[in-house]
Amino acid sequence: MFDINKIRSDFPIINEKVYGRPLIYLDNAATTQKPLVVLNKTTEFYKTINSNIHRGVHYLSEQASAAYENARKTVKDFINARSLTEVIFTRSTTESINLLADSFGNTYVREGDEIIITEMEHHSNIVPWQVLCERRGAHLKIIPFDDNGLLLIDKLHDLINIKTKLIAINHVSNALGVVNPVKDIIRMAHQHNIPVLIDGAQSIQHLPVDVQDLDCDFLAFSGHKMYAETGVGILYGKEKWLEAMPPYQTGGGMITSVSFDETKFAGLPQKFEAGTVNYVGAISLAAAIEYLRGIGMKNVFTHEKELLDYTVKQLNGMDDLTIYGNSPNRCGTISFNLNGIHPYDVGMILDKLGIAIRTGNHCTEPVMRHFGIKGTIRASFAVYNTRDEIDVLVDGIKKAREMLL
Amino acid sequence: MFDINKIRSDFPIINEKVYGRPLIYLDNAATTQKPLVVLNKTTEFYKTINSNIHRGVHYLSEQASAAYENARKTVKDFINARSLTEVIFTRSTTESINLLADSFGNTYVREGDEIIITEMEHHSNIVPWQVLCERRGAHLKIIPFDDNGLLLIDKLHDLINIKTKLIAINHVSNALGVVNPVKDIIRMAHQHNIPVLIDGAQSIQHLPVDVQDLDCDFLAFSGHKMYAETGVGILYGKEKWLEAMPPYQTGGGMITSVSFDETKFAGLPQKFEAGTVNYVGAISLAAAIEYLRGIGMKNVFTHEKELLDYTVKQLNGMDDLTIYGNSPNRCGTISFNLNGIHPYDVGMILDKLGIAIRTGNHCTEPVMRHFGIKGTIRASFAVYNTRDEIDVLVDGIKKAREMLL
Amino acid sequence: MKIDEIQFQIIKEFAPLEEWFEKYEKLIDLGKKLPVMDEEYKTEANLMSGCQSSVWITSRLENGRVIFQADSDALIIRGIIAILLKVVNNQPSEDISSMDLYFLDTIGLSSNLSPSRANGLASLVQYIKDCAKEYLYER
Amino acid sequence: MKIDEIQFQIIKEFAPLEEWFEKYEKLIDLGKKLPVMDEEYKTEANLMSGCQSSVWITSRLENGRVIFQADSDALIIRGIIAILLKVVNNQPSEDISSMDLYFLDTIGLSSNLSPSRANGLASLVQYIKDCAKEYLYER
Ligand SMILES: Cc1ncc(COP(=O)(O)O)c(C=O)c1O
Ligand SMILES: Cc1ncc(COP(=O)(O)O)c(C=O)c1O
Repeated sequence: MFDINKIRSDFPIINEKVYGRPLIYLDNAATTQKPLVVLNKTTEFYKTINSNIHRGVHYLSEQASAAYENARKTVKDFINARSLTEVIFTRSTTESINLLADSFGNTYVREGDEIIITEMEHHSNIVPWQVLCERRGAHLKIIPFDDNGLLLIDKLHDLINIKTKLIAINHVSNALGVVNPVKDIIRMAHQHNIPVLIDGAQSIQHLPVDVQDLDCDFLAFSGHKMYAETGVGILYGKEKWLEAMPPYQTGGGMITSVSFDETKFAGLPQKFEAGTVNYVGAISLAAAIEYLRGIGMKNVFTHEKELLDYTVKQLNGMDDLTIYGNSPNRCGTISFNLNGIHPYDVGMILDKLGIAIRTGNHCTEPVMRHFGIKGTIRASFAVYNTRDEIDVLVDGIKKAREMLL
Repeated sequence: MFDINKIRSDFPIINEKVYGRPLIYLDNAATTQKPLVVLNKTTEFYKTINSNIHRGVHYLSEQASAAYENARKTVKDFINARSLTEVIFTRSTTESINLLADSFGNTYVREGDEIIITEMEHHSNIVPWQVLCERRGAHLKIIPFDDNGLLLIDKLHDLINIKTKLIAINHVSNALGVVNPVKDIIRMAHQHNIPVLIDGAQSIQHLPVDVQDLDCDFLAFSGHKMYAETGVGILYGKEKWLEAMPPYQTGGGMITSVSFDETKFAGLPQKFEAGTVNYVGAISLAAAIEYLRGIGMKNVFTHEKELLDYTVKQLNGMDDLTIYGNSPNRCGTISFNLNGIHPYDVGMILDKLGIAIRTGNHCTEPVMRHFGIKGTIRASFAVYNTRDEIDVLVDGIKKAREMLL
Repeated sequence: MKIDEIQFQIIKEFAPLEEWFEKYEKLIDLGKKLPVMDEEYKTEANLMSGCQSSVWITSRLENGRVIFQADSDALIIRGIIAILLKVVNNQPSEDISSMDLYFLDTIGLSSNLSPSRANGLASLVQYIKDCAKEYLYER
Repeated sequence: MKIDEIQFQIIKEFAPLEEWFEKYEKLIDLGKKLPVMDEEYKTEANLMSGCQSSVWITSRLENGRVIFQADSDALIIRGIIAILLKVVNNQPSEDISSMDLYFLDTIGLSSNLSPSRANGLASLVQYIKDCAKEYLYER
């Protein structure tokens, strides 16, 4: 059963006040808040068994290592990876993508090759590929989207060719909330033996993501956007790819032997985890996943879908308001503008009303360019948000318009 | 005043039991425990002002950004950097060194060039340079040390030449506890205009480190080894170098504009902080620094020096025990073996006595090779350790010898 | 009027506006009245970094006094610019370069000028001071 | 004796040893008695990964039964190897490949076999099973 009151009581910050008003936190695509169980888990860990993982002979190290490896198992189960070796702990989505661009890119991408992304990627899924392409003399190809935020999949047919080495695409757009048809894209790509990276930074917290069902080759996401603490992310990769890829960062923990003449690297997953990883971050991610599982991802999805639909309905009822990306398939996020009004002005007024939304380009400048705008007002939802909060938001927008026009 | 009882009460885990015995935690070089003020700081942050930093229009984001940038200021003051732009938040020492090897290495190191490290570096300060050298066709040169763990500085004269592009050297050896004469080395290097990276992973928590006094060009260290939470580290670099170096990881937050034709990178320090950084990690690092300052780094140094001297005295009194690295200038760490006994056996027995020490090669295989051994028993100290704990350790070693001989 | 006198006057003007929305309404009003900058001056060179909203500024020296012209694409920012200019425009460069803009704190606007707001205002204030200093050296 | 009978016997042997150091003394004793492996077998190929201590193992099939020889450079690990070999040596490959080594838990040694201990024992047990399975297919 989905008990919103229970859920809201799990998040201490949700009951805070801002300028004397109840906080309405609708900036969840930037980062989510953390339930007490997550905070308690890590604090308890530090208070009782903290110790550096692996290679320790003593009890604490053994406990800490087990907790860390259990966290990997929790992630594996959550995304339904085939094996533990397919789950790499990183710092964030951004690092996961940089790892891939470096390790996969340097191995498989040669001069004249091509990498396909979409027009609606987050900068973190654009720039690493740009840098790679520049370094290797390869080319970046773009799948465009239409004004409803729908990818022009037909164009993908034209873009794919023998030189295509990878397709990197977000599952859910952080700027528009559009859910992309990644399964279709993956199927199409695999017909040409092209691997696909899914940027799951905005899907993993909103809907069930099953890497075997999607059949994606890589999946990247961040803990901090799915109720875990900051500083931990995941790169999932099919074993065959990860096996073939060279290490990214190097140092302690990812080697089997080091000498000045020759260094041998460890197997998966250690090969990609150099130095002391953020093992407490990993444990917090596992705790967040347990929390989500307790609620059930389907319930999460349904609740947030309902919120989004309600918001769309309310905003559609307003004059002089433009919603960007009217795809029927959306989740978690909605972007809009009051016509003729700068989003930052609206944001400043909503702020004073205790409403935390984000304004700006959301690290997706090409999306803004598509619509010929500088930025949008973005409201993004989490499991603890309510219709009442949407009502406050809508009233706030009306108030802002009144003041600004 | 240095009040050990007060300090011990600050660290909840210190009063835990292991196998029914009081925990004696002497594995601090691997990671330190965390004082309550640090844990409370981050928990409080999550409960009241958590929000993604920068570019936010709302109150929480403003608060969180300010806290993050204040953390940078705290680090800057702690190491006496000239400016905030010289302080880069990373994941760890390992990542800091990888960043440097990639960004500095790709810019300044060409075929035939040379990089100098020492025989006593941690793998994290060896392998990134090996990989760089292999990629660029450059060569790694090694400053050896003698059986007392003293670097043969004279050899450095011979190694330095026109092709030398960087010297990377640890301040304090994590395997031997030896304090290296980094100031002399830096002076010598600068006479030839060669920049120097100090791996401060084992010095920053034990002694005052002043980058202007040392005049080092780069300094790397990890938060988790200096009482902060996991997943945060620092790369300090002189502005002139950091300005000239290209970005390492790319993505959101480190750009000023992105288009498919051209992307412009932000200035320092953002240029090196791609994606969502571990901002709560940074805040925990600042809290840890405040804690250390409250005690005073000189007091920390004196206390730990006393502990080390006492341990040396006790161990010197034992037959059939070899201490590695009898340099007069040591701090924080001591490595030894019971002659003819495998360190792991000793570790297993100490473990059962509640004593957490580390055995193995400590990610310094070349050091082990130097002494012709597979590993050592390493005890490493923190501000909360006491003479009584050393006594328990010494009794434990005696007990282990008794059982194993 | 000298810089501090103008600050005093602004503080007095804002004092009766206790509620945030009264203040914002005043800023919006001031923003609407701020003369629009000629498009030709809205160049990359005159743009202050700030990814949330854009702020442009130009300056010139006339008889030892600095004349600023500034604009923004966001209305409330224009309002803040308007009062800033009231304070610094037509002042001697030495006064500007050494001024302490305490009125921002007093009327509760200082948080809008913090660098992390990324609205360009922090860079604007920095620009104003730097620019006054430069004119000082030039003389 | 079958694998489970031997496990039962070992559990009985360890039962009186309540204190950890009694157990460890027994392991050390067993470790000292374990025959030393010929240096020629201590090859890279026979080495189990484990950076804390080294473990070597070889095996051969004789009349459908697997004969293992194993060694370590650490004494207590040798002791654990000694009991492990007691259980699996000279057993039919099908029994080994499907065995459940529950005695390790019962006598409180299982934590020593966890992969993160990096002492090579976890790989050793894996090797023993894999190897028995291979012999099974070969037949
Ligand atoms: C001297 C030295 N350098 C580098 C490192 C690597 O630090 P981290 O694992 O936190 O990246 C360590 C940690 O053991 C160390 O002792
Ligand atoms: C779709 C998408 N990809 C990547 C990222 C980058 O995530 P992080 O900043 O956690 O690395 C984000 C975060 O905003 C995102 O929304």
